[in-house]
Amino acid sequence: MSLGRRGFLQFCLGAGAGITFSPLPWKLMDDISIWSQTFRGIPIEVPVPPVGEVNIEKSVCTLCPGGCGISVRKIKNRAVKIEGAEGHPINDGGICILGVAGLYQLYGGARVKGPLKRAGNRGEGKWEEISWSAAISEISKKLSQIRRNGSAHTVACISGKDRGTVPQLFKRLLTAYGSPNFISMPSSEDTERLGLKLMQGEDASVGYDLENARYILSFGSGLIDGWGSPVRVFRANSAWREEAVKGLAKVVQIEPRLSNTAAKADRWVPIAPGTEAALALGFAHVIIKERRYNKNFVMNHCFGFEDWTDNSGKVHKGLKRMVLKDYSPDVVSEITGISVSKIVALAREFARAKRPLAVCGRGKGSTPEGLQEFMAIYALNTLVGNINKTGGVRALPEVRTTAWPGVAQDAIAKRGMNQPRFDRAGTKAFPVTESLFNQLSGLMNTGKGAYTLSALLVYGANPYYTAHDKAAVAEALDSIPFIVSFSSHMDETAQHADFILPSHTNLERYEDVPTPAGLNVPIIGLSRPVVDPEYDTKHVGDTVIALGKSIDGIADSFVWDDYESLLKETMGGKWDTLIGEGYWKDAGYSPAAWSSGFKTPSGKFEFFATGLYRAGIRSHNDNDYLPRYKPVVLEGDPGSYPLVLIPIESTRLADGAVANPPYLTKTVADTVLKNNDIFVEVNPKTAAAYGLSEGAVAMLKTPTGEVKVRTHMYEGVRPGVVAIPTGLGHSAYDDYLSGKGVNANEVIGTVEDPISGLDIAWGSRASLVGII
Amino acid sequence: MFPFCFEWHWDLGHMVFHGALWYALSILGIGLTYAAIKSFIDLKKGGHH
Amino acid sequence: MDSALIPQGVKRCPFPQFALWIGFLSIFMLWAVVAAGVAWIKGLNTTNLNDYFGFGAWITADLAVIALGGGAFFTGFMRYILGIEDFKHILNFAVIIGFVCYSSALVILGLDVGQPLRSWFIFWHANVHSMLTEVAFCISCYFTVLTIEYIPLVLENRQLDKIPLVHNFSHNLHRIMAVFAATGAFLSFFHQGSLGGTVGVLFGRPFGFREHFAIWPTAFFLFIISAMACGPCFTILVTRITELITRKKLVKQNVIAKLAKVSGWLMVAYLALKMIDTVYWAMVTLPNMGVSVMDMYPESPFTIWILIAELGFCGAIPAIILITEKGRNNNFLLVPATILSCFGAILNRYVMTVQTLALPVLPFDKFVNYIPNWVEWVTSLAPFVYLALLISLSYRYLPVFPQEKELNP
Amino acid sequence: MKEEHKEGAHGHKEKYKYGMVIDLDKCTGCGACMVACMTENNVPFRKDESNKLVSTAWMRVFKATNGKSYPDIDVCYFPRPCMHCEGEHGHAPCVSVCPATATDYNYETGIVSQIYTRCFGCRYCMAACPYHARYFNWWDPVWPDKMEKALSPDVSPRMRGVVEKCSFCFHRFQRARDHAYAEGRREIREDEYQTACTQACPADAIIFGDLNNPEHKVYKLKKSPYAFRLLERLGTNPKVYYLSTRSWVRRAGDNYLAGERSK
Repeated sequence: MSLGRRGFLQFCLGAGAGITFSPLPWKLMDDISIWSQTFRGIPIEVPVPPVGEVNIEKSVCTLCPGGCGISVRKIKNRAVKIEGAEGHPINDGGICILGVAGLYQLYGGARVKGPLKRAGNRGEGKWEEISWSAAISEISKKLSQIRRNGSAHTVACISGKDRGTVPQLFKRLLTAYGSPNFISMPSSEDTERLGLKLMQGEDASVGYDLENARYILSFGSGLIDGWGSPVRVFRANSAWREEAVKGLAKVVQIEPRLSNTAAKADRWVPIAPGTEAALALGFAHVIIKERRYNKNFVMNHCFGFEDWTDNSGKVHKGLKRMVLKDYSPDVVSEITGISVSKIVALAREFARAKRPLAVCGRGKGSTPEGLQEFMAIYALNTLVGNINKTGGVRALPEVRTTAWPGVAQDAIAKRGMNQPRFDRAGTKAFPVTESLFNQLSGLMNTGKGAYTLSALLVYGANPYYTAHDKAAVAEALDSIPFIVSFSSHMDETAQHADFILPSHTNLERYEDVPTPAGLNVPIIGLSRPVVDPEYDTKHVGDTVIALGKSIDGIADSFVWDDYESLLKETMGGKWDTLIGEGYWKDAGYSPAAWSSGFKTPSGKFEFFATGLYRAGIRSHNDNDYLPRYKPVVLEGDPGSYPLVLIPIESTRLADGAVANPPYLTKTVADTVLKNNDIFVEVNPKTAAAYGLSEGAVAMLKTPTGEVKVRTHMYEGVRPGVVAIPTGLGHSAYDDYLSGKGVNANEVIGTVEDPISGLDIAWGSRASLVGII
Repeated sequence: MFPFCFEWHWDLGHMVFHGALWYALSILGIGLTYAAIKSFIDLKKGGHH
Repeated sequence: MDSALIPQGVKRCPFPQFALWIGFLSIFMLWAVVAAGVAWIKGLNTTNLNDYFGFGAWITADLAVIALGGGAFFTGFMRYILGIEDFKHILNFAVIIGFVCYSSALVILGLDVGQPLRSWFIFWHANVHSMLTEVAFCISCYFTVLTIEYIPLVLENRQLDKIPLVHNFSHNLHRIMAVFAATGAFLSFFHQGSLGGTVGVLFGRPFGFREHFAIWPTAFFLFIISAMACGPCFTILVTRITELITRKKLVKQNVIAKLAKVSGWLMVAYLALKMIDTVYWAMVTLPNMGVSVMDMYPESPFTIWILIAELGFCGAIPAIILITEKGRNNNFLLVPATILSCFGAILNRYVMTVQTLALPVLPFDKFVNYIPNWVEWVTSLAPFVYLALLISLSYRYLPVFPQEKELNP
Repeated sequence: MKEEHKEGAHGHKEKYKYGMVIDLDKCTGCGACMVACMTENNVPFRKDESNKLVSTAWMRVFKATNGKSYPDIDVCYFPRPCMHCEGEHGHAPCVSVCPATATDYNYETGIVSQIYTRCFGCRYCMAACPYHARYFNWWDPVWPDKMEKALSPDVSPRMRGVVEKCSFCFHRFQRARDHAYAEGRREIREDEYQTACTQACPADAIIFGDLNNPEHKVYKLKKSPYAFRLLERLGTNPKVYYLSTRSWVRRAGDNYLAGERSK
């Protein structure tokens, strides 16, 4: 056979075409494909989540006090997704970043898996597992002994909040035991409640009718950075944006840094840090001078606007005289760094606007503002007459629930309760304040306290992390010989405890959720167990009842079988609604009329807080009773600390007692956290002045402490200001959380409000020195 | 690549591409087979170049 | 020691010296194998690649070695299809270079994918619209061709050739080599082009995108021509290096000069077309996308100088040397010219991959640079060591250079 | 209009064309959409996610500034899901380049899919996507403690070495379609199929629906004078629209030559 080159070529052409169109190669490869894709049955080693019956369970999120309704998607008994509950009056289907990441609190790391007793030194991390019954009996034995020794009042409780059945149960425990020292962690709500008590005579929270307001003057409130009930405010903000397009709404944000709220506002007013009260009074000056205030309301329903004469015939200064004298736009401009024309223009806009609203509480509202500052900002609402009006402010009463039987106090309890509070709240020093956590460290570390604390119960709070001047707080708390933590997670405080009695997480338990801060209607939510407890934990309410029953002499005050029956009894007729809807809303609520709305002795709204006088605060200066700007004197001299440090509060970093789940940390920009370095924001001008470039490593020094940071240049920060993110720098929990950045509370100290005694430190003096 | 894969949709591109591909592959295969067979035949014949 | 394996009539260095040299090269290869192992076992997190730079050193290396290996197909094309007989004296060598380049490219591609075990999905679930599919098919096919072209040379080893069947097989392959060469050339034109196409079709990336001519972006054609131009340059360069190391003349100057001339004129053509392409891209394509040409060269290292370096220093200068008779016949001009030309090709491939990805497209996105880490460097440079290794072995044991005996009597 | 849509539904054209409208005036940059997406789609997290170049976020919120200095600076957030580009006739930048057909344009829904078990990780699609919407699994996913319990069976977790991206929660579409069919309906209602980010967004800034259906909110919103899309000029034809009343924000959505007028 002879095959020439040409012949061969022809053969190839033909055969190639033939094979191309035959099914042979195709079929062979298909077989290999199928074999390889099902190799070992599954594609590589990745978990295959089991399927199962789908269940949706409704509950209320308690990761923040926002009170949002959630619906949890479950596959059999696994919770796989948290979503916002449709139709819930607070969030209607929306959910915040922390809530949606909530499963990490349940399934993630750092859960305390059962009762623990400290084995090594404090904070060493050595624990001994112990049974619930043994733990309860050991703790109650210890507490009984303290009680027997006549030191019942030296036992304190730090609680994250003071409203709701669980904090009240702790309070009851102390009352029956004989200690007045129930201390709740501070927030701007403390000042606001105090202000309302003085100006309107009511024990109530300020309700802001944000949904209906159309001109929002925010004095540094991080309206969309986590202030109030976050989702609710987001929704209000969206409504404003819709109205703003039509020219019907306007938001003005007064803040030294261009926060998200400032960026989304229609106008950003970059004010000198801490001078908000001066600006508010500057606005008041313009409004009063130009007679733009609501004459009907101010003349007929307010007290202390004009000068007044007391029973002894002494003439007292009214708001009008003080404001007109002390807060002319020139003066205010000098203080705040805002131009006179802008002050005048904004004041006029506010007074002219349909449904104006002034909002206060800096950032998320985790630090209280000064009492007089609150009064100054709140006075703007009064001047335009939006108290108890649509789109205005109102004193929001607590939802009424069935009262508990009275506490059966024995002699020891009575004696203990007669002792002054350790934190001096309600004593002569600070007669109007209920609780002063910030006083603890000063009194304890200097030994100036009326007595020494011998035991501490901590629930829903993480003071070792969240308190200003962290080091001083740690030193103070460490000196308490006996600490019991009820935390579900191994947080910084639990780390320093002697016993940990772990509670169920929010998805494993019942709890009532009181009206969140700032809401405009009274509401109560019900948090429900969505899944069975993952670990050997217990409902904190049951733990407290168990303690109450086993501490000598106080069992009579704890008659309930368990927390669930207590809650059911407390909610009374609302229980069925709570179970059905997940919340109970006071549908009939409407703010009181002006004529009957004020419970002050004068029956009017009081610009001049006579309540302070009655409480025993004596001053010859009438200004001490009026809304006023009194500069907060930050520690440290401007020579060594030329800059001002302010915190950056963001929704993406949970900075309270609930730590940031890794999902959130993942969303944080690399200009906030890079590897384990935290970035502080400075204006490029400031950076240039201190020889710092983008990303430069520097020491941030304040009178409270010093930390290593990196600098991020941001045009949105006022020159001369350094801004530090909060919510980082945990030393407890798991590897996903700890060691990332620094805790801003290490460098922010405390500043005491002269009247309330609350810590009102909105920042600190600071210096920033580059490290080469 | 093939109609029995899911999300398949026919395209003129398939014809052109696969035509050219299998054409080239076939030529290579046939060429090699030819050279191999021919070598055996030559060996049988005892021819040595 | 191994003299029985060495082709007759040529002189080779003593075995110990050779062994030492091979050992030296093997150490580096071993290092590369370790690097590859790290990437394969631990995954691509061991590299500096990231979501912004899905393509990095490896794709640059792939494109570069394929361009440099273009000498094989083009020399074969000229020898078998155009019938320029002179080139048969360098063809064997060009095939070895091509074989190394293409096998390296395949290995590097195997490294570069996240699931190497699924690499064959590219054939199985092939998307015929993807340039990468075309590349994968053509490269694998053409690698087969190169193997077929390399086999006869291996079989010509003195000892192997003694076996009648082997002898016959290599003889028969030789006889029909034109068919393979033609197929190879056909495949090569496509995949060289498709490699340009991979970047040219990215209409989301203004820097890389080029207008289409027929169904291909202009980069398709430019890559073919540039591979045809720089491939022979690399062949010449490696020949000269081999000659330097062996201290022997291995290929006659007229062959080299002819190859250089062809390469030079192709470079001229390439540069002309590339200029037109660049101007059109700058004046029409980019403005339509809302970007100016200077936006494409924002900051170091991607300034306008990189373009000047590619087209001027590494383009025009070698082209001028190669097209002038004096230039290509003077080793002191020829060798630098080939180096510049090869470097130009590598630079072009680097720019087309890395710069394309480095430039942010979203106005609020940021510029990110990328520097390969050791795993990438070692594996990307390994082809050159591998080339030295295979040339050393082939040169010693195979009759690679037909003119060697004549030139070194 | 209504008729046209119906005709389209039975013809060869796409039945649905799902898309999104994101109101940047309302978006607060809170990041809830990012986490909602991660928890819905089994996206893992690592101990250190601060290297954003290897951090997977199907929905990523970009921060843009107007480039001015204090106090004129302004900031806007751009939530960026996958744009599900239609390109010309479904030739999205990524779909046409994928060598293994591991990503596909679904003509029934207009959704660009990603088949994880078919992807072999060449990352060509990532090079093609100007939005950086595609992410590579540089590591095998690890869920600490009991976090594996929180995995949804609706979305398969991805293995190392493959590319993933936003799917417009395609499993939710399937669920809605099955539900509708079970009730004997051919059409899916607007509220039946919503993505996880849309559902979560506390500011209601994300609106999702069928861009071809005049009864869906997105249909009207996309025609707003404030509407724009990202990098429209490249011809990617994305299905995610943005709204902003701020002109600098609209200009930041695309590239423009100096002096050129923006949309």
